[in-house]
Amino acid sequence: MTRLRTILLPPALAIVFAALLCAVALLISGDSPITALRVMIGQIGEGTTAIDIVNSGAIYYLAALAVAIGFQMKLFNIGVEGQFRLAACAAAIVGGALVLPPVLHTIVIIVVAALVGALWAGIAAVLKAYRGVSEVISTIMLNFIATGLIAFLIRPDSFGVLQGNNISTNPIEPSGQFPGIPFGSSGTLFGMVFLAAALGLGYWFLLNHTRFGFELKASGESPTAATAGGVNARRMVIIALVLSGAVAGLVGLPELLGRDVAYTLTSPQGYGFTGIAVALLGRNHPFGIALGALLWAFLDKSALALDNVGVPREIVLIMQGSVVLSVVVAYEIVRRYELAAEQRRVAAQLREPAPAPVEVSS
Amino acid sequence: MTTTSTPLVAPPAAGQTRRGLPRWIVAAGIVAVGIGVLTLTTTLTGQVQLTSRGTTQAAVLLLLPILLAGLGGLWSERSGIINIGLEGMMILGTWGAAWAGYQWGPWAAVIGGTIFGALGGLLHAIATVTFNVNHIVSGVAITLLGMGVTKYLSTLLFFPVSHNPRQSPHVEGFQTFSVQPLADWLAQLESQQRVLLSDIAGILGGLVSGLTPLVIVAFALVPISYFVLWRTRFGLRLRSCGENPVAAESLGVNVFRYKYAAVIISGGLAGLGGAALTLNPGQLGYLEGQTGGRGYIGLAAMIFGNWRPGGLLAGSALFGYVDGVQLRAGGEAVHALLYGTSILALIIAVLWVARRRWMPALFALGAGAVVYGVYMVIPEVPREFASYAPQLVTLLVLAVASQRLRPPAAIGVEYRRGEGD
Amino acid sequence: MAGPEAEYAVELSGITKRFPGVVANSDIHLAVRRGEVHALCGENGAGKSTLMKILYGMQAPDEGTIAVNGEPVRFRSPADAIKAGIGMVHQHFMLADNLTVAENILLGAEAVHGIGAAARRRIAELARTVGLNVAPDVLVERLGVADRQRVEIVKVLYRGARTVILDEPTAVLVPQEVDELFSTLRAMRAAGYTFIFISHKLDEVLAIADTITVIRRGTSVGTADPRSVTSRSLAEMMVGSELPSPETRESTVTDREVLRVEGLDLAGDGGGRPLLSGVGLVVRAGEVLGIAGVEGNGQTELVETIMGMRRAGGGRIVLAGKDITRAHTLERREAGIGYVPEDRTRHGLLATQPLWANRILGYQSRRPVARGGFLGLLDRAAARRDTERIVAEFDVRTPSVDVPAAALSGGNQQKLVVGRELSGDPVLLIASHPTRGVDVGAQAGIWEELRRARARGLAVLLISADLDELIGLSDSIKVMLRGRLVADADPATVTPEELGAAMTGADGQAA
Amino acid sequence: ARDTGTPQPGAAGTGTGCERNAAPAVAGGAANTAAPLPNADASGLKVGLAFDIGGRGDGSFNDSAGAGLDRAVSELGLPKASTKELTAAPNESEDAAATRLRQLVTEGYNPIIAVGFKYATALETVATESPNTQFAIVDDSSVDLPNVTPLVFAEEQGSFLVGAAAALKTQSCKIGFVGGVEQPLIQKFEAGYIQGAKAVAPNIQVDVDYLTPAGDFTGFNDPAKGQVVTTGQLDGGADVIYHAAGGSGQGVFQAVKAAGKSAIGVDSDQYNIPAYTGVRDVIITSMLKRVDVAVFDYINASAAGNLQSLPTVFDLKVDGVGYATTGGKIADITADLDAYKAAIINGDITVQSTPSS
Ligand SMILES: Nc1ncnc2c1ncn2[C@@H]1O[C@H](COP(=O)(O)OP(=O)(O)OP(=O)(O)O)[C@@H](O)[C@H]1O
Ligand SMILES: Nc1ncnc2c1ncn2[C@@H]1O[C@H](COP(=O)(O)OP(=O)(O)OP(=O)(O)O)[C@@H](O)[C@H]1O
Ligand SMILES: [Mg+2]
Ligand SMILES: [Mg+2]
Repeated sequence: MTRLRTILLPPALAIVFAALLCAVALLISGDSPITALRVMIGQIGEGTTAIDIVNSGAIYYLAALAVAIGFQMKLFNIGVEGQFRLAACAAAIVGGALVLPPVLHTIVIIVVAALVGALWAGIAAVLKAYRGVSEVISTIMLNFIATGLIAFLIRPDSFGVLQGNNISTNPIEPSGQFPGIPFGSSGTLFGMVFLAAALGLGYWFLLNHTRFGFELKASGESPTAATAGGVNARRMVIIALVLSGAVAGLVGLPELLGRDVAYTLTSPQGYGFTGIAVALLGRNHPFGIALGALLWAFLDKSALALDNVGVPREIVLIMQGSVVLSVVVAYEIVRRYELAAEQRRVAAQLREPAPAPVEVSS
Repeated sequence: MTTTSTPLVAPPAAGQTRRGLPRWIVAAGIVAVGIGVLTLTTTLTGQVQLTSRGTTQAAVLLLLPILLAGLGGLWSERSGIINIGLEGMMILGTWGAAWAGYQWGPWAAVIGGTIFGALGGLLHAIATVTFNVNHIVSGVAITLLGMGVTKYLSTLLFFPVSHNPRQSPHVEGFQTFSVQPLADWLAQLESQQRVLLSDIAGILGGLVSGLTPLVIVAFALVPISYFVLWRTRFGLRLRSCGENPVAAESLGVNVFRYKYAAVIISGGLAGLGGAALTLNPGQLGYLEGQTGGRGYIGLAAMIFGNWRPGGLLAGSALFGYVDGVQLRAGGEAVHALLYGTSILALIIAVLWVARRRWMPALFALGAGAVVYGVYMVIPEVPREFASYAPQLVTLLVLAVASQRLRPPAAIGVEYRRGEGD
Repeated sequence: MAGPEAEYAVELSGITKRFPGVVANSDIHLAVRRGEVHALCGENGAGKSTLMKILYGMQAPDEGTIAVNGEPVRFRSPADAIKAGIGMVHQHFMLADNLTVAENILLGAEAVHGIGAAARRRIAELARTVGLNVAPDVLVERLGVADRQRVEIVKVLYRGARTVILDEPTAVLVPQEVDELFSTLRAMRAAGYTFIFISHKLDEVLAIADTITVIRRGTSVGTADPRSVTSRSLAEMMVGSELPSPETRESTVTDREVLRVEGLDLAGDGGGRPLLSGVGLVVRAGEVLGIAGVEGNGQTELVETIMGMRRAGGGRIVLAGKDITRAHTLERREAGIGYVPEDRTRHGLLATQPLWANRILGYQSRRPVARGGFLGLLDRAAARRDTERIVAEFDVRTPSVDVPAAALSGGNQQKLVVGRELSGDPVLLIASHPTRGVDVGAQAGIWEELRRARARGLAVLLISADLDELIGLSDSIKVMLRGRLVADADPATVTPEELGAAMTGADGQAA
Repeated sequence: ARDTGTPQPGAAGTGTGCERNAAPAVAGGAANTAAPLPNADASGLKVGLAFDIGGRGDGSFNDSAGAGLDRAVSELGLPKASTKELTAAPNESEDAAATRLRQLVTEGYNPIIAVGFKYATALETVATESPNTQFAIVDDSSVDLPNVTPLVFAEEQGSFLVGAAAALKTQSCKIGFVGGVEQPLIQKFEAGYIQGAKAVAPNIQVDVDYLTPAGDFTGFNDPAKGQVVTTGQLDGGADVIYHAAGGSGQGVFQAVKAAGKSAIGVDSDQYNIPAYTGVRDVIITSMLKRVDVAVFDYINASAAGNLQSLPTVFDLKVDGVGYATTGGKIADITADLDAYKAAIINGDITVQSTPSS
């Protein structure tokens, strides 16, 4: 029971705190926090919002998983952003060019995306393992370079097609798409939501029940102890980053295969950074990340609903930032509180029998 | 007791220092090699923009925010606190600078930017030092908050004046000035078209003309940071918190206070970097999104520089320079830089050989050959890649030079008072 | 530092300190006379370090009072304690590797003599008194343990401390160094300094102390006079059991070679002096081969090279007839090498992981804790069961196998590591300082297990700074100096002093 | 370096090297534009506007769209309360755009105007779902549905005219173009500008630079880069710089001002933008993209129930694009420019919409 409280209390406190903060900001700018809250809750029942939240949540979930895999080894993969965009672009190009039977087509696209993501992360991995280049720098740089590479790939004289004022890759035929579950006017749930959930399950299993997961955590916790225990640190760095990149490669697919069908200039960006925040919010735990991803998606969609009623939607950014910060602060406060309680408990226990110190002298 | 004996080697002199040249000679050597390579490249490829005064000036302009953000990172990380929130603090700085600058002029902007950045730093300190929040979590959160708060405040305060929620009203910048008569003399020398001499004159000329007080302040902050961090009691204590906070605490250092100070200064410097973005020539004030990831680049430059002010300067200069070249002269100049990079790789390979480190030497040589191959095969670097030449070059230099980086020992480690052993 | 001449330099009374789940100190009394060496004895986890941290202002007591020179004081931080003339040399070095010797000393005491020339003069002066012979600009990471110990003492003296706490200062020193330290202490005692001295080596305690206070399970059980107690009775006071001895009984050495090392070379970092050159040795089944050497002479590197954690520059390592020179660490472990590292927290344990997860470390590919297969499945239930076995067999004191390793006291952590490394029938055990910092009771347990395994035919390569242990357990001893094996010694005849002399190269061999 | 930034002899002389063609002689001189539809009564309409990133106040096409709406309010009797404006967020996904449009549909807005080609896909989805609602989309013509009206512009025609202006004004026979992001829309500006300049002075040099490649939208928000690129062009001898770089344009203006040369603004009459007051004396003209005209005309046509009357492209003929004369810096050449304008309208000159290289 205490355990449950320790886990659930902090996020609850944090959300309340963040909400209060935003309420103050809203009052200052002359808006009603009550309206804001009502609109935010109310949006779930409107239009396709509920489904959109789950869909976006799945995307954030994948991004956060990618980040979390690196984090397990204390590797900070800032490059999820570049990895996912490049992978989505490459997958769209390949998917649009191929003519294959249904399921196979989809699988090929998914594999291409994972491979490209892994490859892009692999550059950082090799530089880290063999040249000692910090993955923080290399992935930041690779994000930029990926943007250049994508621009090059979708130039109309490379693989791009002019679509009015936009540039797009060739659309993927229905055989390559990942069918979703239509909910009529409430929207269509991406089929890849289930793939994301399955990956989460796989991540959990890998981490807790396999040698690989053990070695990953061990290297993250203490590289020296892991080495002494026969873990090949260099290999782990490479595998962890490459695996992280492969998962990152999938981040763009739910939208690509479930809705957009092609990669365009205006394809969304920024999921990599959201992934970092969500992974941290979910404490790198597969279940925690899922909650974090949904919360994040909910807040994101709230921006639309708030804008619709004229409440400044910057509130959502402030809310996201303060939720991330206050969740962790709340965990710390609860931890300290329980520590103190424990100490009081021990003290109380000990006061009762009052052990008499033995007097020995020689 | 029997003794099997192998002759004994002479005992090592206790505490012999690592052999090697003084740091400043190494630095001077690096600068000399850099200029040499550039001159050679300019001469052989005819890309005059590589060493023109305008390019240096552009480099200075572009490196300024990066340098300041990097200095911010340096202060914070030297005290053991990772600061991935530099971007957020920088955003706060751009806003604060515009807000103060709009009302009271450029110096107020400098102060306003610094204060706003420092507020971000304070938040980071509260989270990481007082509440032991994971440093990266806090940094990410602060970046989000920075974006949210500035948007909110802009709508609230700038919109009524500028009629644009994403932009401040016009903020007056500093007047630029040149160091005379040096600047004119160098300009004249540059125009004489003499190999080497004109190139050096071009590079130096850019450093002494078109200056603003902010440039002077930023460059001065490099030696000042070095002096304060490495030569004063405050700096010693601050660094000790990043190396071994428990030891520092056991010697009566108030670790909390120093970490707080460091992170607040860090935020202030990042904020100053933001102010540079608002005040630099070419800016009219605050513009949403104008930091464009420069905080992260600053962090990278600091790591590139091995957590030292000189190295950081080198990292941001490299970045600013290549960015300046690509923006001013485009794909052809970047193409010429490829040539320069392959020469550099060759030099690095020779250095490794001299140290009898065969693997890195081979690697450098290989990398050099690949780059040279690319140079020969393509006539011009496509614009898509030329735009990211600074990032490519940074990555390449790191991969080839493969420095052994040494972060502060206790960086990122949670620290709780009285829990050490 | 003239104060009113009270009888007691420091006096702690009724100190109580609780940690979550443990009471580290409960109503402790300690009175230290001015100008004496006051020893504090007690088994692992008895609460000695905690008490000292309280005296030094690093932790606040839950209850109790402290008086310095008869004046009641309240320390909020070490700064307060330092002001009151108290200094502490910690059990674990409190040095920043990446700062220079001078910076480490000056840190926090910049006000004393500034940070310029005056400070350097003072450091040089103090360095002479404690025999510290290194340039002040050297990074601390380049110093050996003995010098680090000296830097720690200089740090304390530089601050003008008159009462100095020494928490297990001798754990890493060889006898000669201990003697040097003791003569320094005696000289300083004569000059009016007061010392509180903590050690698990009772003969040392008897040799240096003027008064002994014994702590058991967090309470002070009394004081003893070193002139009238024996180490045996002192040990009984501490743990209520007999003092163990590391004596080996009859030899079990066979002629079956288990480990053969030939001409092992290891280059130094950045092309410096080689760390190992031409090291060759043989360990047979049932044999304990001891390696004696002052720390920093290559023992660590030798062990890590044999374990595959460092890549040998030349030479051969053969395990039971199989060349393993190029094998990875895990392959070596799978071939039957057990490894008790010298630093359990760095190399032996995952601090925040539960005990059962720590059982898996190094065995992640083998039964009983792993099922293997393509996915490399682990068997958590089996790991838990086997950890429970170790806890029972090796008397690891822990509430359960689910607590994180960090929650165990040092001695219990060590027992867990030894138990783990003796699981799965290894053919060779490499044990570095297997009982370092472990109290007498636990020490006896570990020795007993080593002997039993040896009797079953285990080959043991033993590295230890505790020469009694080395002599007592080994069947033969080799001395290591500057990366070479320079001498052989017969444990039946050699004395710790002779061995110590050979280790420092002071037996006429050295240049 | 061996180049000091000052134009070198031989490269381009001061005016002398620039041979200029005479302006085309067109009957009627100034162009005769199409007759506008008479104002209809829009009091019964509920108009929704979905802005692109930046929204109102961006000093660019969002603002311009807003101005069109405002004009409809004041001239067509459209009640202010019957209008609604929503704004896109940076980097948002398609479903956000769709949700925004749906919100407007749900609340009964009809017609709904989406500003920016990024709405294309979302609009296609929502317009299919709601066949009874009328939609218009600015800058895109790829959605082919009966209830969607494209509002696209001949940016290349307007750019042609300012290119001609630049060629007429240059002293060094070298001019510059600074694009924010290298994407098709901005390339239209480039293409027209170059063609216009060459029409006036066939041997003119045009220095073309983009701040970032396609997909990296920071190029529209990075004045620092705009300044550096422009300074580079000015150092290379260019003396009239045309930008299509959004917010980065302020860097362009600053650089031009520091060098005492001339600049050409884009989209709206940037001479009049409050934030640019300090630099406006270098802005000789701006290429006008009359999103306001398109939006107003669209609302007017909707009110009149006569959407067929709208042009397929808002070009010079319908005053959908043009150039600004505020500040009087090009008063001396307006006759020439109008001649070119007439020639384009007549079809004597066809302007390319993609750069030839
Ligand atoms: N920071 C802490 N948090 C929780 N428990 C602690 C802490 N410090 C000490 N303890 C507990 O207090 C008890 C006393 O520890 P202490 O370090 O004082 O023992 P010790 O006598 O120094 O042992 P050793 O001889 O092994 O050094 C132990 O049970 C230990 O687990
Ligand atoms: N944060 C903590 N939480 C729980 N226990 C702790 C913590 N920090 C220290 N301890 C405990 O405090 C005790 C004292 O630590 P210390 O490292 O001094 O152990 P020790 O028994 O003295 O070991 P050694 O003799 O090897 O130094 C240990 O038992 C350790 O487990
Ligand atoms: Mg150019
Ligand atoms: Mg202790």
